[in-house]
Amino acid sequence: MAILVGADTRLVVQGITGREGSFHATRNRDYGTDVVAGVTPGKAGQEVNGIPVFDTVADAVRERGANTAMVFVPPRFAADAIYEAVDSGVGTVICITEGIPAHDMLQLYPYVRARGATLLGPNCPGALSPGAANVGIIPAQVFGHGRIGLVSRSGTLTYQIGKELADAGLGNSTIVGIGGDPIVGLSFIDVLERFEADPETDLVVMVGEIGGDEEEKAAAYIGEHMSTPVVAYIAGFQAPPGKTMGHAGAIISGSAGTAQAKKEALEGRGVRVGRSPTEAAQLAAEAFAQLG
Amino acid sequence: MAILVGADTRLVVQGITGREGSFHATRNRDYGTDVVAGVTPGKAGQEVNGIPVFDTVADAVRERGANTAMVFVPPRFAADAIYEAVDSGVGTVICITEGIPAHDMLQLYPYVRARGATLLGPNCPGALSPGAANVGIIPAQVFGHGRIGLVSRSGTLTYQIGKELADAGLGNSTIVGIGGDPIVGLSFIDVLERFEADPETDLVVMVGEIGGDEEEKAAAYIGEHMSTPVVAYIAGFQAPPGKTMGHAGAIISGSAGTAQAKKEALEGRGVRVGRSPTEAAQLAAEAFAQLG
Amino acid sequence: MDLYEYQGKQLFSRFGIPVSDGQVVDTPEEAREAAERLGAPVMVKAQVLTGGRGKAGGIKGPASPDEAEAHARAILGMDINGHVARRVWLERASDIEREYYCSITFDRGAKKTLVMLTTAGGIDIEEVASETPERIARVHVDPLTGFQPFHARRLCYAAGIPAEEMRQAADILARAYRAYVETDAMLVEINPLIVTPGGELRALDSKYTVDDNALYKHPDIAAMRDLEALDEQERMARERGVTYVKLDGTVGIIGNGAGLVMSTLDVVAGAGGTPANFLDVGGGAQADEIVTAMEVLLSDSKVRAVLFNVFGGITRCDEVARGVLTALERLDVEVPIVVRLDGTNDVEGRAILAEAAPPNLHVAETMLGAAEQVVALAGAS
Amino acid sequence: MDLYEYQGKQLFSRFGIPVSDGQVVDTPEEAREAAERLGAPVMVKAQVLTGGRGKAGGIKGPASPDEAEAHARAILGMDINGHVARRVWLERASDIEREYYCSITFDRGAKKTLVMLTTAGGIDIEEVASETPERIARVHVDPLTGFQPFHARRLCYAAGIPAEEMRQAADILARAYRAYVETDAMLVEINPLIVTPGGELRALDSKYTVDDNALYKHPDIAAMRDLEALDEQERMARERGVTYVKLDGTVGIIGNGAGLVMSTLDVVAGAGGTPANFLDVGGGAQADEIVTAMEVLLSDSKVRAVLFNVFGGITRCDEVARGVLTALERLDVEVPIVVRLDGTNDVEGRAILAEAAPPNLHVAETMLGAAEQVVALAGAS
Repeated sequence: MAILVGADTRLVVQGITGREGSFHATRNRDYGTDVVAGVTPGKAGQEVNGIPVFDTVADAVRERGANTAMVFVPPRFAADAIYEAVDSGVGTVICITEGIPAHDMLQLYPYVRARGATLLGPNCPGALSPGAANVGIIPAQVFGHGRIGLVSRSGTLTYQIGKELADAGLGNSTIVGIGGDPIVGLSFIDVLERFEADPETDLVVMVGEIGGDEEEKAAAYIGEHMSTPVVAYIAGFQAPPGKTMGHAGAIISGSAGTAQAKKEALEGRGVRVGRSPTEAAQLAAEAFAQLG
Repeated sequence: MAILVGADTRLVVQGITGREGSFHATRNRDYGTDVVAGVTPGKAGQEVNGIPVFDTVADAVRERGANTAMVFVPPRFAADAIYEAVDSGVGTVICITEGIPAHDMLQLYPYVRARGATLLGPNCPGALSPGAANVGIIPAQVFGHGRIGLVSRSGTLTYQIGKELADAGLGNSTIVGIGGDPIVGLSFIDVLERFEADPETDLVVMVGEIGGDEEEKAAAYIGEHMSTPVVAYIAGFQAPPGKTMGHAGAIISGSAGTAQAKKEALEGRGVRVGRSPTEAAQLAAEAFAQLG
Repeated sequence: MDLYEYQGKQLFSRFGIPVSDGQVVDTPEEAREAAERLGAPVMVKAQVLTGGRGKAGGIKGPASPDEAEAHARAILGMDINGHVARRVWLERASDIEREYYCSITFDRGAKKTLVMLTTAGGIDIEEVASETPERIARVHVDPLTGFQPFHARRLCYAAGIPAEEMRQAADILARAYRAYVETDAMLVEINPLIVTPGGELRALDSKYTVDDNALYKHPDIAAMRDLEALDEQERMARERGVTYVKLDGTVGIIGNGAGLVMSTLDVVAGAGGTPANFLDVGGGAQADEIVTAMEVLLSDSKVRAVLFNVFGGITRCDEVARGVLTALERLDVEVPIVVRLDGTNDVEGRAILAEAAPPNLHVAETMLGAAEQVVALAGAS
Repeated sequence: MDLYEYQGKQLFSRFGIPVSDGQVVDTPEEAREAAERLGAPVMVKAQVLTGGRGKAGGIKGPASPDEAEAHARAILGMDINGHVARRVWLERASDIEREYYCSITFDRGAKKTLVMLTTAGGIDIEEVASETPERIARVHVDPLTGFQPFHARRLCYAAGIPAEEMRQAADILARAYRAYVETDAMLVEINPLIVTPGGELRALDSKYTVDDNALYKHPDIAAMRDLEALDEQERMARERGVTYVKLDGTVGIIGNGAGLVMSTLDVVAGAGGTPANFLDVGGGAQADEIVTAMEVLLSDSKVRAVLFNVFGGITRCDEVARGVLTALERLDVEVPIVVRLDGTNDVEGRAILAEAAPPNLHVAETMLGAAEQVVALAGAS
């Protein structure tokens, strides 16, 4: 069953008539995802490579039973698109759009939570359950089906790790890119929790990077709540110092947010951390082999 | 156990150092309510007739275990007071203050709901469980302990009906005034639901008045969900036509909102409706007698 | 607080909702000047806080400046459903292709804002609502989201707004919602929202109600209050913070709390009397308000007896008793007064009345008994 | 986008947060004039987007007009932690009784706004945070409630703000929150928030970061962007929408996506190389951006070899391949280039490169292999 997306996903693509929207909607459909509808206001009745287009998400839900939405609209209209999807009863919203103002998300998130919906992203590559469904821009050909869950803040780095795993002969249950924006829907912990509960996931690879304290929090969560083994990779040991966010950032996290600090937090909870994507994949292969 | 307020109520009074706040806090305490604290910013350390005053509700919760708040602050500050109470973890907020802008309440209500708190009012007389606790301005001497639940939109009319019941030899489990503002916390249905579940309530008297369609909705609820018998009284047969709210009001409710329409809706669900408070009390007495 | 059409349209303009160019005047001469300034045929519209102006002859035009002056002369002073037209609004006459309707108000039951839109606007909107309610598109707006573009789209598609008008309609809805929130409105209603032959949408009328409780945030709107339009007693009552509505009977009624006062009217009617008014002194009334209330009530010469029905919660009966006695003294009251006090400090209140015991004051034990007594006194006097 | 102190203070003033009277200038002569106009001893403060100005000698005063001119001359052009001071801010010097600290920013983990306040403000704030964190009062603000007066009271009581300063402190917090929301700020920080001997609270410095993604809503703030302060390559990169940060090594690195580029730096370092830069062309890069990226990167003469590491998702490898070839042609590139392409349209991309096969272009199979190859080439060249 994997997590977030799978065989029961019925996808509506918001912004389907745009260049990227139509390209990736078609690509997701061609992969095998059940892309049941697209939405672009004013274009109801059209088709995009055979996918019917509606004016509103509510219509797509009513006419086509959509239960998952992928948001591909420009950043200024993305918050509205997410509100519309959630208000229309869509349970899972995956927002690919990059460049959404953080205050829009700050305002939006409690609504998503209050309605019991799941939001992945924004500014994320989406989620892929190999062999079942691909929702987003993850290049699916890289990934094979298997029993390793993969979660990452970074898009392209996700693909890199996925490829390294594939090269090491390992496949994935689901690959989830949570996005690196200041306010995102699912966090590392939310996804780890789902992998922990997923019978098709035997091992998790977590891919973090410098900044914030999400990896530190995830380390604590892994230590306290997970029986599924986790292997990690952290990017940014050589990175130039990023935005400091005044003193406030450091005060909030109580952490330097450095790659080294994250690595130590994870290792302190028994999580092995690779020094390169290649090494992380090797560690995963070793851990997977030990599962018997 | 009655509903909303009772022996386990630990009350904090917000605005306790004001004229009305101190009068009614003391009166509630003297009735037997466990008034554990008052709050007036800047007056921590003072006492009001022996009730300790704190700067914040959070302090009152931490120091004195308050679980119910009564709001007596002026209307401009009332929304803030309710936010503060809910944010501080108080489970039940009873807002007596009259004159709060409706948009303040409209904004506030989803927060109360999201936090799982219960709000009674604003612009309501509060709730009284005779013999156990009185929170608000209901003149308790009128009401005796018994097994009849009483719920009303109107303050003084509540007292009138309560007195008529007492004159007819009947006592109350709890008397609840929900207030007549455009946006209130508990509605008729919410209170009816609590009475239905309350083992100490055998009969409910519901007191409505012209305007809106709350009584009509309550009638449908009673017909579909209640086994506890209900008797009603509706005020306003002679009332001058009220504010019409343009055409929108009539369109929303799909009802004339007249006393006659409400009476018919209730009678259509088998609820007997008295033509005066006195008759309503007589009907209640008859119904109560039939319970055996 | 209900606003006049012209005041509502001033707020529409402030929030960018298109309205016709116009001017409010209060003399026929000014009406001519305004029509000249507007430089086109104008409509002349009575400004009254009630519906049915058109049928009552309160809307005339299109008119030339001469005609506008004549129409204004006919309309000014006209009584429309009990409301006297003291001002007229003149605006450029519009060519009307279609009439839509939109409104924003509270849905009390849902505890949310409700926005409605239909292409079947105009004077028959209530008929549309009762006979073909499906023609009225509705969306509830969660305060968590506010009014988002998708709400506007959903309304427009559901109402069947033509594609070429969608942008205008969505814009007007968004602006009306902003007006509603930022002015603490209880109601913003545009009926009709017209479409001109050129395809332009414009608000041809306004119904605008602002929350009295929020007027302190909006001194500019509070200043729109037109106290002169109320009759003498209503104005006096409003100034002292009591709610008074005149009716046609002979039994004056004062009480505390709208529910109890309404119930008192019903019980008086049930006892065979005719209520002269609705008068609510509100919660926590002090002696001063009681005196004002009595003064307002007694300015109606038809009143033959007065029923004072108070059940004290936040109101204290001793205060009320003192107020009644003061009123009797100051106002030289001759009609009989029946007083019924219960609730907070009722024992003290009744003791105060018993001690003073003015000859025309009768203390009743119960509400029903008080009603029967006052009806008898009104009939007998 | 980080704002300079003087820009943050302009926004503070707009939202009614008290600041000292002052002026920004960019020559010593103007500094004298400004000091004269301000008519009191002034502070002369380097305007740079970095901390530690005071220790670096970038803050001088109190100064007379003569001294202000001399200080400005000393400061203008000064290098402070790699940032050149091109402007100075002059403001009336303040008497300081106490130094507080307040800030408003996102708490990513909680997905809420966090407001912090402490009476232990000043330059040692991070020390306070790590050693006595309980001295810093914090409240999370739910977007559902916004910043309410009770939040301000709770912060003030928890921080131990004296009673007589509470109203000012609460007011500044509320205004700072409004500024934060209405300007789409990521951070509003006042440190120190001083108390004068007269008991007045005032913002003596500002740290203000506005969300780049929201600048389209705030053209006035977007116009504050100071492109001249960036060095040549950084400016060129920003204008073309690519992210470039210069480092000290010899291996130029280009990739798509911050995570992958960071990882590439790490892997190059792990292979014994030294990264010359961080350069992210972002998602969906077209051939044009690739050319710009290469141009920016090659303007650094220390670069001896370039690693192109692209994993296509929304980016298409065929576009990247075309961009690389165009860049090689147009820019007359002499250093060796190692290209590694994977993901969307990678087969097409590799085919395009294989067909053109320029002599200094090397195609690698894996990221690790590419890193090892580029390090070898950088060392050898």
